[in-house]
Parts: sequence; C-alpha cells; structure tokens
Amino acid sequence: MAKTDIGPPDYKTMLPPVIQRNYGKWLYHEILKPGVLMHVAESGEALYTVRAGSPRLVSTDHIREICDIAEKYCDGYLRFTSRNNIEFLLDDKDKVEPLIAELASRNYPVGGTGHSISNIVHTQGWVHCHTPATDASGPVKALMDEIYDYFITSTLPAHVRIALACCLNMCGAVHCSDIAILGIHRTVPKPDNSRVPNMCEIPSTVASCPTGAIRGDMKNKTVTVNDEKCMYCGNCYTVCPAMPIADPENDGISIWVGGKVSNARSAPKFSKLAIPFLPNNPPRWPEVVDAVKNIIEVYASHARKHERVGEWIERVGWERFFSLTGIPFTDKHIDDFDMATETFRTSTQFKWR
Amino acid sequence: MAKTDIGPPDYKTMLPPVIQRNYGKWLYHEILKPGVLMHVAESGEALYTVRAGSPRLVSTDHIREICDIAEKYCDGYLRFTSRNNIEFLLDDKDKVEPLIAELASRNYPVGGTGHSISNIVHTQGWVHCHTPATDASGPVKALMDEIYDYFITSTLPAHVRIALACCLNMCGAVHCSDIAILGIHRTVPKPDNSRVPNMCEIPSTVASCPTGAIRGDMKNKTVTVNDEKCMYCGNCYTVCPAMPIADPENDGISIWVGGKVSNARSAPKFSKLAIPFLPNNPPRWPEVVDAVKNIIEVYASHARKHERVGEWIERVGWERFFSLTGIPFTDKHIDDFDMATETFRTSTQFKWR
Amino acid sequence: MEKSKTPLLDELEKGKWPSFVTDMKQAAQKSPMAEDLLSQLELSYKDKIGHWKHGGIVGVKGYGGGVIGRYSDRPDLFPNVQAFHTMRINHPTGWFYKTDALRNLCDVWDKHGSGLTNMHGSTGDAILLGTTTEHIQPCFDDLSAAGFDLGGSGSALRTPSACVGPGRCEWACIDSLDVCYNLTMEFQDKIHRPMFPYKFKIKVSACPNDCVASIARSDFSIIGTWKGKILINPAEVTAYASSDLDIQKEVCDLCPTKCMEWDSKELKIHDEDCTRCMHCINLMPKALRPGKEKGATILVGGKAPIVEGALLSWVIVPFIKLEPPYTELKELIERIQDWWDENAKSRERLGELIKRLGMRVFLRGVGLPAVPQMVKAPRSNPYVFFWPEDIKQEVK
Amino acid sequence: MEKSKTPLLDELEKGKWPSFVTDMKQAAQKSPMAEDLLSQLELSYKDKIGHWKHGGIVGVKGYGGGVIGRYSDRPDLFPNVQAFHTMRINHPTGWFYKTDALRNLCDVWDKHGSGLTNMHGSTGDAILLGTTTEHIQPCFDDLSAAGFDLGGSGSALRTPSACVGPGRCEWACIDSLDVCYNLTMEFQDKIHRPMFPYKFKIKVSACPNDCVASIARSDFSIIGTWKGKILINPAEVTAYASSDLDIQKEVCDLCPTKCMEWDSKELKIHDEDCTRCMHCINLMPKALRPGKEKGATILVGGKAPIVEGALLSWVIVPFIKLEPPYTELKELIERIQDWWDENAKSRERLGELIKRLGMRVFLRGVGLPAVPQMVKAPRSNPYVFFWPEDIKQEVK
Ligand code: SRM
Ligand code: SRM
Ligand code: SRM
Ligand code: SRM
Ligand code: SF4
Ligand code: SF4
Ligand code: SF4
Ligand code: SF4
Ligand code: SF4
Ligand code: SF4
Ligand code: SF4
Ligand code: SF4
Repeated sequence: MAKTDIGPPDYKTMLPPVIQRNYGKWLYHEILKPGVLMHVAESGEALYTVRAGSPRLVSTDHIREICDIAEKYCDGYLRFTSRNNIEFLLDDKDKVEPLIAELASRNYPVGGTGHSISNIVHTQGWVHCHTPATDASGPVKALMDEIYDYFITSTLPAHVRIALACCLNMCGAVHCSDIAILGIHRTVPKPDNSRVPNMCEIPSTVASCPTGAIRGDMKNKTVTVNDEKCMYCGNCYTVCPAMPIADPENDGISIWVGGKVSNARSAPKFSKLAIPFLPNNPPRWPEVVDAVKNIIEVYASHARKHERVGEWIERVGWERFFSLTGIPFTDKHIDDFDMATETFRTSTQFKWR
Repeated sequence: MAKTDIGPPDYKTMLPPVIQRNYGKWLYHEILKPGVLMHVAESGEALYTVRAGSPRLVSTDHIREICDIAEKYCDGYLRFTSRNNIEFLLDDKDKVEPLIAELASRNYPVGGTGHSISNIVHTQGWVHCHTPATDASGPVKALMDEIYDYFITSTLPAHVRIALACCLNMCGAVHCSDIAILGIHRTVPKPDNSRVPNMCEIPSTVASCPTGAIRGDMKNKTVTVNDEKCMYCGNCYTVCPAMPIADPENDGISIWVGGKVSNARSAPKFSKLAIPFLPNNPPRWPEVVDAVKNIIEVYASHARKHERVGEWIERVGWERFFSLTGIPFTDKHIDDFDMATETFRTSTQFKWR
Repeated sequence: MEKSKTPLLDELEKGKWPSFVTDMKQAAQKSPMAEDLLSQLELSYKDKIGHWKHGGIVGVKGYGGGVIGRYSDRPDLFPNVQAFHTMRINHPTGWFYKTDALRNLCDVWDKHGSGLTNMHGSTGDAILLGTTTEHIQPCFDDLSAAGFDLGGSGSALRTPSACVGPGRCEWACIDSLDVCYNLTMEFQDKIHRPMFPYKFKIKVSACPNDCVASIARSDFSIIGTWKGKILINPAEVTAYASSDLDIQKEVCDLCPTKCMEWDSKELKIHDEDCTRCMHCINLMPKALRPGKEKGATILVGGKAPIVEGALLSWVIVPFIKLEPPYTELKELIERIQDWWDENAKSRERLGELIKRLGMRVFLRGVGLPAVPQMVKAPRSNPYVFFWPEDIKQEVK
Repeated sequence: MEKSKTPLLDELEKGKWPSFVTDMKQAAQKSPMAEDLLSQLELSYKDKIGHWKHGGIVGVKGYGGGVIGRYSDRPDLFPNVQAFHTMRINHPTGWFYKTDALRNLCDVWDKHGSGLTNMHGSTGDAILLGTTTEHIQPCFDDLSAAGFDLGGSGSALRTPSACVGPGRCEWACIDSLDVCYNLTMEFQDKIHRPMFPYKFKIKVSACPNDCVASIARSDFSIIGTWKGKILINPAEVTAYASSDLDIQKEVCDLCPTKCMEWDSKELKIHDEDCTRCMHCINLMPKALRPGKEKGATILVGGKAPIVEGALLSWVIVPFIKLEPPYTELKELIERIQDWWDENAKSRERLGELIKRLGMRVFLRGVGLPAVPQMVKAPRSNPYVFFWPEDIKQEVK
C-alpha cells in the first residue's frame, strides 16, 4: 500500500543553489524590465527571475515544455507564483536575454511585475464545477487578450489585480481585488420535491440560506423557498443537490472594484459592486471585456502614481467613480445585507458627481 | 374648553427688532471674547449675544431672574441654545459690558463659545425618570465645577461637547459626543412572575430584547431571561414594568469618547467606549469627574488645533489613546453586537502603543 | 443651627457652576411638591437608586400624549410627589422668547405645578417638571390661554426643532426657523395624537455644522447646503493672511477633500471636489460664504441605540429647494411616514425598518431614485436582489 | 477541410494570451477524457450552462478528502467524462519545483488522468483535473511513490500556503516557507481526515505586503512584521533623491501615518508612529529595511462570503516570535481549532463563530489577552456584557 501522510516534497530540495546559499539574506531587488527581477543578496550574488504568463489550465505537455525551457536556462529550477504565473529562476545574467527570446518565440508573455496587470486569479467554471454561473477560463482568456499590453508593460498608476470567481462561493477570492469578475445566478432555486426527501437534510438546507428564505416542510420532507427573500446565492444547492439554480438566460457576470489585500499605504479592503449584471456571451464575453477595459482606462487616466484602484476611488469619491466611468448607479448598489447601514452615507459630505 | 392644536407661539413674535430687520441677511460674526458673539448684518447693524451657563433644571424664580436681566439690558429678548445655555440678545454695544458685570455679580458663568467646553446636555436621572442607572444633574454639576475654566475660556484645541444620559435609552443623545457619560445597569432583570401576567404583553417583551435573551413562558404567562445573553440594557423594563433592573451596587457610569455631530472636516461619528464602568458615588462622583478631566487634559495637551477629540484619536490611533490616558483596555471594549466585525482590525497596520 | 435635611445634595451647592439644588430649594420654599422632590432625591443619593415607579398614562382631553406620568415608589415618605407628572410644551422655534411669554409660563406653572422646569428638554420642549393628575387639565387650559401647547410623547411626532439659522447666523442655507415652525403647525395632529409605530423626530439645521444635532437625533434630518462655488472675498482673505490664522495649515490642510490651494496670495477652491463640510468657512467667516444656490440635504434614520443599535441619519435626497409652503417636503414626509406606518413593527423606528427591509425597498416604496450620494461605498457582499422585471421569465 | 467540432472554443485560440483551449486540445490528442471534456465544454458554451452534476464523494484509502468527485450530466454524449474527478495535490511550499519532480507528476497524470492540470488551484494545490473512479487509488499510489501527497477538501485543514519569503525576498520578517512547510507536515492528519466543523485555511506571508493574500483568504493568517526602527541607509537615500523618485511626494506624502520627514537631505522616520505598512520600504528597497526585531502578527477569520458575508482576518496576536519548532504557534492553532470544534455549528467558519459568540468569549476560550491592536476602534454600542466576577453579587 502507498505511504500516506508524507506531505509535499520538501521545498528545500526544490530551491536553486543560489537561493540555498543566500536564503534569507537578500539585500534588495530591482525590476530590470517588466517581468524581469533581480534580487541581490548580502553576499553580492544575484538571482534573476523571469516571469511568464500562464493560462493556469495547462496540459502535461505544456508543463513539459516549461521544464524543457527551465532545464535549458535555469538548471531545471522554476516556481509558480501565488497568481499562477511561471517564474524561471537563474543565477547567470547572460542567460536572461536568451531565455526571454526563447519565451517570446514560444509565445509566452513576459511581464506581470510592478505597475502592471498580472495574471487573473480564477476558478473552474464550466470546466469542472457544479455551481458556476459563468465559465472561468473563457472570460479570463478573452479579457487577457484585450489587456495584454498591461501585462507586458508597467504603465499603470499601480498594480492592478484582477480575479474571477464563477459563483458566490468565490473560490477566486475576488472579494479583495482591484477588479473582480463574479459569476451570479439570478433565478430562485426550485426544490425538486421528488428528490429533496432522499438527497437532502432539511435542517442544514434551511440553515444554509443567508437570508432565511428557506422553510422546512416537515410533512412532505421537503423545503419551500420564499422568492422575495432569495438572492440566488446558490448555497442551498451546495447543501442540497435537489435545488438546481443554474439558468442560461439569467446567469451572468457582475463587476466589482476597489478591493486590495496588501497593507501598503491603506488597509486591505473589500471589492465593491460596480456593475450588477452583464450577460454571459460566450465565447468572448464582449460586454464583460469592454466593461473591465473601461474601468481600467478611466483608472489609468485619473489615478495618481502608486494609487490602487480602491485608493483612487476613495480619494475622488464613489460619486465621481460612477460619473467618470459612466456606469449607472442603481438600487442594487446599495447594500441590504446585515451590515448595510455601515455603508449608508451618514454625512452631508458628498460630491454632486 | 381650551383650544387645542394651537402649536407653539410664533417665533417671529419673539425675535428682537434687530433680528427682524436683518433676518437672513447676516454677513459675518466675531467672537469678541468667550461667551460674547457679534453678528454683523449686510445692513451694517450688529447683534450682540452674551451666552450664560445654566443648570437646565431651573425654578420659575430663576427664570424670572433671567427675565429681569433681559428686560434690563435686552428689551426683554433672549433665547436658549440647543445645549441649554441662555443667550441674551442685544443691539446696543454699550450695554454688553454692564450686562456681563451683572451676570458676574449673580454668578452666571459667561462662556461656552468657540474652543471651549459648553454646557453638558443631560437628562432626568433620579429627579424624574424610572429607568436611570445614575443621576443626571448631580454628575453634571460636579463635573462642570471642575472644568468650569474650560467654559469661561477658549483654550482647547477645538470645542469639546460633553453629554450625559442616565440609561441606555440615551435621551441625552450621548452617542455622538466628544465625551459621553452614560449610566449603565449591570444586573440581569428578574421577571416578577406574580406581576408579569397582568402588567406585560409577552410578545412585545420578548421582542424588546436586542440580544434575544428573553423567552416567553406561555404556560405561566410570564417570561424567562437567559442571564448569559443579557447585557442589562433595560429595554425589557421599559416595555414590562415587572422586570426591575436597578441595583444600587452594580449600577454606575461608563465613559465614551470621540463622537461628533458636525460635518466640519470629518463626518459625524459615534462615541466609542473608553471606560466600561465607574461606580455611582454621590454626591460628587469623584471617579467620574477625575476620569473625564484626565481625558480632557490628555486631549488638550496632545491634539492639534481644530482637532476634535475623535479626530485626534483617529489620527494618533486608539492604541495611543489608551496608552496616553492610561485607561486599561479590556475585552469589554471589543464590540460584540451585530456589526462587531466592522470594528475588528483587519490589517497589520497598528501601533505598539 | 438646624441640621440640614439634605446633607448630600448640599454638597452640590458648592462650586462655581450654577446649582440645580439651589433651584430646587428655591422652588421648595413655595411648593410642597418641590420640597418632597428634594427629599426624595436626597434619599436617592443615599440609596443610589431612583425612587420613581414605572410611568403611567395620564393626559389631557383630546390628546394622546404630551404628559409623562410619574409616581413615587415612596408615597409614604413623600406624599406630595405621589403623582408628579411632567408636561412637555412646544417651544417657540429656535428657543426665542420675549420675557412676557416666559413670565406667563412661570405663572401658570407656579399655579399648577412644582415650579421646577427644564429649559429645555433634549428633544427641545420646555419641560414643566411635576404636577398632580388633577392639575393636568386645568394647567393645560391655562397654558393654552397663554398661547402654549403640549409637545409630543409616545408613538407620536415630537416637537421639531431648529438651529437659530437665519435668525442670527450668516451661514444659514435654508430658513430653518420657518421650515421648522411650518412643519410644527402643519403636523399638530401627529404630535398630539400618537398614531405611529413609534416616535418620530424632525430636526432642522440650516447648514452642515448641524447645530441641533439633527443627523444624530432625528428620524428625519433636514440640513442646509448649497450648490456651486463658495463665494470668496479676496480682500478679506488677504486680511486673514495677515492675522494669526495660518491659512495653509489651519484651513487648506484640514480640508477633507484637499480641494483648496493657497499660494500666500490667492485662495483657490476646486469647488467640484468640495464636499461642503464648512471647515474653511467656519475659520474665515468674513472671507468665505456658502454658494448661491441654496437648499437642503434630506437624511433619515437617526436614533439612539434601543433596540437595533444607534444610527446616524443617512442621505436620501442630496438636494432639495425649500421654499414655503414646502409642499414637496411635506409630501415626502407624508410618503415616508405612510410607508413606515404600513410596514413597521410596533416600536420600530424608521431607521430600523429601512435596515430590516433594505434601502431598495424603501426607495421604491417612497418613490425616490437611487443615487451614489446615498452611500459611502457600494455594497461589498454579493447578495444582490433583482426585481422580478429584471429577470427574463421563462414560459414554462 | 473538416468542420471544427468546437467552433466556439476555437475563438478562444485567437489572441495573444496563452490559450487554455490549445492546452485542452493538446491533451485531447492523447486522452479520450480530455477529448470529451473539450466537447462538453463546447456544449456549455452553446447552452450557457455547466454540464456537471452535483459532486459525489470519492476518495482514497485512509483519507477522507483530497479528491473532488465530478460526474457529467450528459454521459450519453460524453461517456469518457461520465466520472471526471479532480485530485488536489499538496504543492511544494512556495511553489518551487525542480523539473524532475514536475515531470514525474506529469507522467503519473498521463497514466491515470486526463493530462490536464491547474498549476495551481486557488488554495495552492496542484490540481490534477479529471480521472475516473477506478483510477483514483492507483493514481494516488503512484503519486505517493513519486513523493507527492493529496491536499485537503471538505471539512478539513487545507494545504497551507506561503509567499516566496526568504527564498527570494529581502523583506521577509519570518521564514514563511519553513513555517508553512512545518505546519503542513505537523498537521497532515488534519488535512487528510476531515474532522472539523468546516474548512480551515492557513496562509503565511513574510511581510505586510501579503503576497499570498493571507488576510483575505485564510482562517488563520500569519503575516511577518517587525518592532523597532526601520533601518535607513543614508547613502542610498541620497541616491534615490537624485533618481526620478520624488521622495516627498511619492514616499512621505503617501505614508498613512505621515510619520516621515524629508528635508531634501535627510530622511527621518518617527518609528513610534509607523504602522509598518511597507509603502516606504517598497519604494526604496535599497535604502530602507524592516527593523531588527522580527516576528509575525497573527490574524484569524478571513473567508469568502458564504454564509454570513466575507470577512478579512483580524488581529488576535499583535506580535509573536516565530522560530522552529514553532511550539507556541502550534499550541495556539490547536487551542483555536479545539475551541472552534467545540462551539461551531456545522459549516460555520472560525470567523463566523467568533462573530456569533463575540471576541470576548473567543479570547477567554483560547486564553488570549484583549489589546487595543485588535480593533480599529472600541465599540460604539452600549450593549456591554460583564463577566459574573465583575458584578457584586447580592446575598439574597
Ligand atoms: C511572486 C509573488 C509572491 C509569491 O510567493 O508568489 C510576489 C512577489 C513580489 N511582490 Fe508581491 N508577489 C506576489 C503576489 C502579491 C499579492 C497577492 C495577489 O496578488 O494575489 C499581493 C497583494 C495584492 C493586493 O494588494 O491586492 C502582493 C502585494 C505586493 C506589494 C504591495 C503593492 C501595493 O502597493 O499594494 C508589493 C510592493 C510593491 O510592489 O512595491 C509587492 C512586492 C513584491 C516583490 C517586489 C517582493 C520582492 O522584493 O521580491 C516581488 C516582486 C513583485 C512584482 O511582481 O513586481 N507585492 N504581491 C507573487 C506574484 C504574483 C504574480 O504572479 O503576479
Ligand atoms: C479548485 C478550487 C478553485 C480553483 O479553480 O482553483 C475550488 C473549487 C471548489 N470550491 Fe472553493 N475552490 C478553491 C479555492 C477556494 C478559495 C480560495 C482559497 O482557498 O484561497 C475560496 C475562498 C476562501 C475561503 O475559503 O473562504 C473558496 C471558497 C469556497 C466556498 C465558500 C466557502 C465559504 O466559507 O464562503 C465553497 C462552498 C463550500 O465550501 O461549500 C467552495 C467549494 C468549492 C467546490 C468544492 C464546490 C462545492 O461546493 O463542492 C469546488 C470544486 C470545483 C471542482 O470541481 O474542482 N469553495 N474555494 C480551489 C481549490 C484548489 C486548491 O485546493 O488549491
Ligand atoms: C447657539 C447654537 C445654535 C442654537 O440654535 O442654539 C450654535 C451657534 C453657533 N454655532 Fe454651533 N451652535 C450650537 C450648537 C452646536 C452643535 C450641537 C451640539 O453641540 O449639541 C454643534 C455640533 C456639535 C458636534 O459636532 O458634536 C455645533 C457645531 C458647530 C460648528 C462645527 C464645529 C466643528 O469644528 O466640529 C461650528 C463652526 C465653528 O465653531 O467654527 C459652529 C458655529 C456656530 C456659530 C459660530 C454660528 C454662527 O455664525 O452664529 C454660532 C456660535 C458658535 C459658538 O458657540 O462658538 N457650530 N454647534 C448652539 C449653541 C450650543 C451651546 O450652547 O453651546
Ligand atoms: C425628558 C427627556 C430627557 C430630558 O431630560 O431632556 C426624555 C425623557 C424620557 N425619555 Fe427620552 N427623553 C428626551 C429626549 C430623548 C432623546 C433626545 C432627542 O430627542 O433629541 C432621545 C434620543 C434620540 C432618539 O429619539 O433616538 C431619547 C431616547 C429615548 C428612548 C430610546 C429611543 C430609541 O429608539 O432608542 C426611550 C425609550 C422608549 O422610547 O421607550 C426614551 C424614553 C424616555 C422616557 C419617556 C422614559 C420611558 O421609557 O418612559 C423618559 C421620561 C423621563 C421623565 O420622567 O420625564 N427616550 N429621548 C427628553 C425629552 C424632552 C423633550 O420633549 O424635549
Ligand atoms: S467559484 Fe463556485 S463555481 Fe467556481 S469553482 Fe468555486 S464553487 Fe465552483
Ligand atoms: S439561493 Fe441562496 S438565498 Fe436563495 S434560497 Fe438558496 S440559499 Fe437562500
Ligand atoms: S436616559 Fe434613560 S433614565 Fe435618563 S431620562 Fe432618558 S429614559 Fe430616563
Ligand atoms: S435588560 Fe436588555 S438584554 Fe437584558 S433581558 Fe432585558 S432587554 Fe434583554
Ligand atoms: S447649523 Fe449652521 S446655520 Fe445653523 S446655527 Fe449652526 S452654523 Fe448657523
Ligand atoms: S467646505 Fe470643506 S471641503 Fe469644501 S473647500 Fe471648505 S474645507 Fe474643503
Ligand atoms: S509578502 Fe513580503 S516577504 Fe513575502 S514575497 Fe511578498 S513582499 Fe516578500
Ligand atoms: S512603513 Fe508605512 S507607516 Fe511606516 S514609515 Fe513607511 S510608509 Fe510610513
């Protein structure tokens, strides 16, 4: 029988020698150009990192190609980043440009460092999940094609982190992104009374609903949904498969902006609703791509240097954000969940637009 | 029969002629000295206001004395302020100093304007209410005696507004004061099962509890309280007189800081908990007086000009507030009501003290 | 020398601040009620507990409120405060008085009550502190004859209040006194005959300094504001520059939107960024004035903590012109009160109801459009409701 | 020319960004599973709906998680993805790989699965995308032989993740890689055998830039920080001053606490006011470095919105030294998990439990002192609970 609980391979065995020698003794770094980092150690040694974009959904052959490249230039050492980019790690400066040339010849985008748009953190979508309200890889590919130049250059006021999650479970953790793309359902799940009794536990189904829209119907061993209280989060479906929620006509995408994670300058923040709904239009989701591009461009032309999307909006005000982007403000933008009153404007300080 | 619904006397009949002539046409004002305002109209006419302190709880004879003074210097015109001070209104500059002299001779403090401490908004306390956890007029008098100089001068960084409410109903609206003094109970109300059935409506008693500590006991037509869920707000007592809450040993005062109402510079803010409990020590509440004085003095020596208490604390941080004032921080300071998570520090940005 | 009957309270006659104890003693000389009140209060000081029973319902003919019933829990010791009810009196808007009106009030009160008052109560009423059940109606009759009327209590509209505004203040953007008085007169019925789910308070401040704390203390807050440029008087700016005011540090640096520029000669304001906080105007009243197009911001929901936590009022109408007879304003108030009345549970304030049902439902209910000025920021949780008409309905 | 079977997906092979469709087609050439996946996805693109059934439970011997069961809802059309389960693989901490390890992984996966992967999943695992029920155990056996193990799923600890930290970054205040690897090894049992009320995530960032988003995406967030003075290298400051960096505008003016002073010559930092946000260090990496006394801030509660709304982690330990074997840290984690386990309802995340019971109860439960660093501000509502021992008990 196979050994269990062995855990992952020890990362120390995966570190390139230059890192092993200088582990924890780095002195400073420079971004030599977009996608290329130089980290200099106290010893004076330097580590070069070349960052390349990846679709994340990769075939084994693609991984082998990455391995080929890493072996050719990096003695076989590489890593992936927390945003799913590939980083080639090397200590020989002379190999940096040839590596980049080879990456270019194989159509790997090099970039994603500094004031750029890095890879889009995303999720499974129609490729592998059971609750998506949209696809993940498709909208990401369509969007990255359009904003490609922001990946390979560093021309934005600050870095812009985009994430996509295909349902409210938010596996893409879009809740703290500069720009977030979130799949949403908009149809009240219909309990299938023939299947609920066998497949679902009534109390946990009732408990799963954030707004208390579900009532147990003990007599018929099923549940009922109060349409008016349901905001289509799909959590009941996660708990009770007999409450399908997907609906081709009404599923789609919402856009959120202004979140961040780092503690730099301002504290981490949640993303806030910008556009409540855009339709699913595969294969290239033009409405979504345009909406995100518009936000990026308005941001790029109005924010100050080092100002993240959320910091810019907070400085100029949300009134201004909506007037500059031309996005209509609706009653859906006003929170009505449990801490809604915290978001209401309890002051006469505001801008006219 | 008496006429009903006549409403208050028309304020227009109460306005001094100089105001009638210049109504809505004021140009600017100056604070000539603490307690003395000069408002100049477009016409060039000036209105002088002399503001005097009041205990608010006043006898008819005291009011008649005020009338005597107003008739002597102000043609019988005066007003009260939204903080219960008395304002003598006159158009003859020459009468200002004699008026002040007479007020001094009768022990009326003149002040409360500009960067001072104005009168303390307060409530009924043991004088007239049924739910107080402390007296109102007593602590106010004891404190004003001690901080008297801040009323008659303007030496603080900004104006400091103090309010007192004798129970959580907060008739003194202490929830947005620079410094708030709030009477609190700390004993779980005991339903009197012999009286509840006759005096109280069970459903509304149950509904009155913010934390859901009360359960209806339909069989015995009474209610029970879950001690662990009760935070002694007294709202059940308001609704159901058979649930007394007052307790001489455990009632007392809590101190709150940093609220404001004006929209000047920063938005209106709630007061925040500084000291969870101080004992009721009539007649002069020394612990309360000392605690408030300490906060005022630390504020006075650390805040920048024009910085309200809350603005100062937000600039330096609550960590610093607690270390500068020497007030111990406890688990009671951490919110645990419905929007508590909004107050948790979701950032690594903080000061060590 | 006779030993004082109020040794504890006597301590509060010491010190420089005017003493309420002195006033109580003064009243006690004339009124046995005031005398017993003083003694009962002394007992409270000794016992560290109040000696009033839970209030009872008392009132005048035709009204449902305005009197707060109060009974001593020691009528054995203090028979003269066995019943000791408070009468709340509509104050003249802005708390302006001619002395003759005040003297009338005092005379009525000496005749019927304890001779003690609060000038004024926290809501703004003149509070006549303590009378017996029998005296309530005659006292009211005399008050009415003297031109005074009762304020509100219970589940009613309370006496609206207003800052001094155009009566004295150069910053008034609306006629706070007239608006307040007009509403008070218009809604007399709602003040006197409780018919709401709970109390309802209206307060009017004529500029964002909010000198009646309307944003914190009223369900319906009316706060003056303006559109357009802050008016600058350059000569007076120059005068301030040579005074001890540091324009850069004290004015510009504290502007919340940093929309002011000062080059030691000229003061520029980027008015499109100004959020009309008043700070610069407050500091330079001779040089700066609110812009020309004046009106009010309407906010709702303010209240103290019970039950669901304290709320500050929030913006529901960024700008409204206010001119007599204030038809639009009154219609808005009526629509809001109707919606509240229809939907609220008993003892649920307007703000709590909106918190429970959502701004979305409120706005639709009262017919107001959603605008970004209503929020500090849009929602961050994804629990968004769509209206049925937003959704493509399948024909099944 | 043959008509493409995937005209919609083909559109996504256009454009400059690397295409997942190309990778799927590549895999489809070797694997019938991948081929059917491609076709099913094309159908989803046509239908605008997913074609997977609600997941079922599948796994390997001795483990309770690590595999996500997945079945097609159109097995009639796509028999090769009738069952198409995902295997989550513990990644080498910091996502460092030698190519031979990666090649081994690929070989195992070509043998047992679709040949498609996610490098990596959002939690950090290497995701092997799609295999049949029969292949799960043999695949696991081969993975184990190649030195790999499964990650977590269900109500278990998930694979902890860490930023690159001391592996490459000059700002690392803690050894994020070692802490993360050590915890991963220590808690193998908790990863593989779900025994919690719900999922539990740990993420480690070695400085406040938080490059693994630990504050947003983990129940237990470990973030490096320091005490004492930021180290300044004056020579390098001077060098920056003559570069195109505007020290006053870009560095000092954006410091959140405004605790920096720059007179064009010397840079001063009032460290007692610094909240260690990293901004100045980020902009001047050669001139500024974190202070000498290094450790971590511990925060808990981060999570996505379901059920009670999203939470960012909040501070529970402002500063803790982290040195192997990390005993204090591990004990804290155990105490917290125990308390959570004892008190949580099913599917209640740690943050939601604390929200429900209160920090007060949590702190006492796990034995941590209350400190002001835990809050942005103290409470504003007066609903304060006192402990029984705070109250003077009457003997009745
Ligand atoms: C490689 C990576 C860590 C890893 O273990 O994988 C990493 C590496 C570095 N980060 Fe990061 N960050 C990485 C994800 C993040 C994340 C997490 C995320 O994006 O999901 C954040 C938080 C994002 C957010 O706030 O929403 C993050 C916030 C930062 C910041 C703060 C930026 C800010 O001003 O808010 C810095 C400082 C800076 O860039 O000046 C930083 C700086 C750096 C430095 C300069 C640190 C260093 O000295 O080595 C590294 C190169 C940065 C660059 O790309 O320009 N890193 N960094 C991650 C690369 C992701 C990618 O492929 O794009
Ligand atoms: C694979 C992955 C997305 C991806 O494409 O990367 C994923 C996929 C799923 N997640 Fe997730 N989650 C994944 C990372 C996350 C993250 C991000 C993170 O860990 O940093 C989050 C947000 C952070 C958090 O935990 O709060 C996340 C929040 C959820 C939730 C909502 C949890 C909550 O408390 O709000 C659910 C719903 C649930 O647990 O029932 C969920 C459930 C699911 C399920 C198991 C669907 C379900 O209900 O059964 C998805 C299985 C998809 C599939 O068929 O493989 N997933 N999930 C990620 C795991 C890969 C890995 O192990 O590395
Ligand atoms: C008389 C009164 C209005 C009334 O109708 O009764 C009034 C009158 C004036 N207020 Fe006020 N305010 C009055 C209560 C308030 C209140 C309400 C309260 O305290 O409960 C506030 C909000 C308090 C708060 O924010 O917590 C208030 C916030 C202001 C401000 C904003 C101050 C700030 O920087 O936050 C100003 C501007 C200033 O003082 O520079 C102001 C300015 C003024 C001016 C200068 C307006 C003017 O040009 O006439 C008046 C003289 C101010 C002074 O005392 O220095 N008034 N003012 C009230 C006097 C109360 C008293 O007896 O002390
Ligand atoms: C007299 C006065 C205090 C004072 O000394 O000035 C007062 C006194 C009482 N208030 Fe008040 N409230 C008074 C202004 C306020 C204010 C301030 C304001 O109006 O600006 C508030 C906070 C603002 C608000 O309305 O939210 C206030 C919030 C309460 C509450 C809590 C309401 C809530 O929704 O949180 C109660 C409890 C209740 O209604 O059951 C309450 C109840 C009471 C009762 C009627 C006690 C009761 O439960 O029956 C008190 C009667 C005392 C007595 O024996 O006369 N009183 N009460 C004020 C009215 C005088 C006037 O008419 O001018
Ligand atoms: S976000 Fe939703 S649909 Fe997408 S992978 Fe996660 S659980 Fe599945
Ligand atoms: S979809 Fe969400 S809101 Fe609607 S019933 Fe299900 S759990 Fe409740
Ligand atoms: S604050 Fe409480 S005790 Fe004081 S007057 Fe108001 S209701 Fe009565
Ligand atoms: S005092 Fe307040 S918390 Fe306690 S039972 Fe009564 S209503 Fe509930
Ligand atoms: S609120 Fe404004 S207008 Fe009214 S008195 Fe105060 S400063 Fe003057
Ligand atoms: S009113 Fe306030 S926001 Fe407007 S310019 Fe003056 S200080 Fe700035
Ligand atoms: S979190 Fe800090 S230490 Fe870790 S990689 Fe990012 S910048 Fe470096
Ligand atoms: S780390 Fe941040 S808070 Fe500290 S000095 Fe630098 S910029 Fe200022």
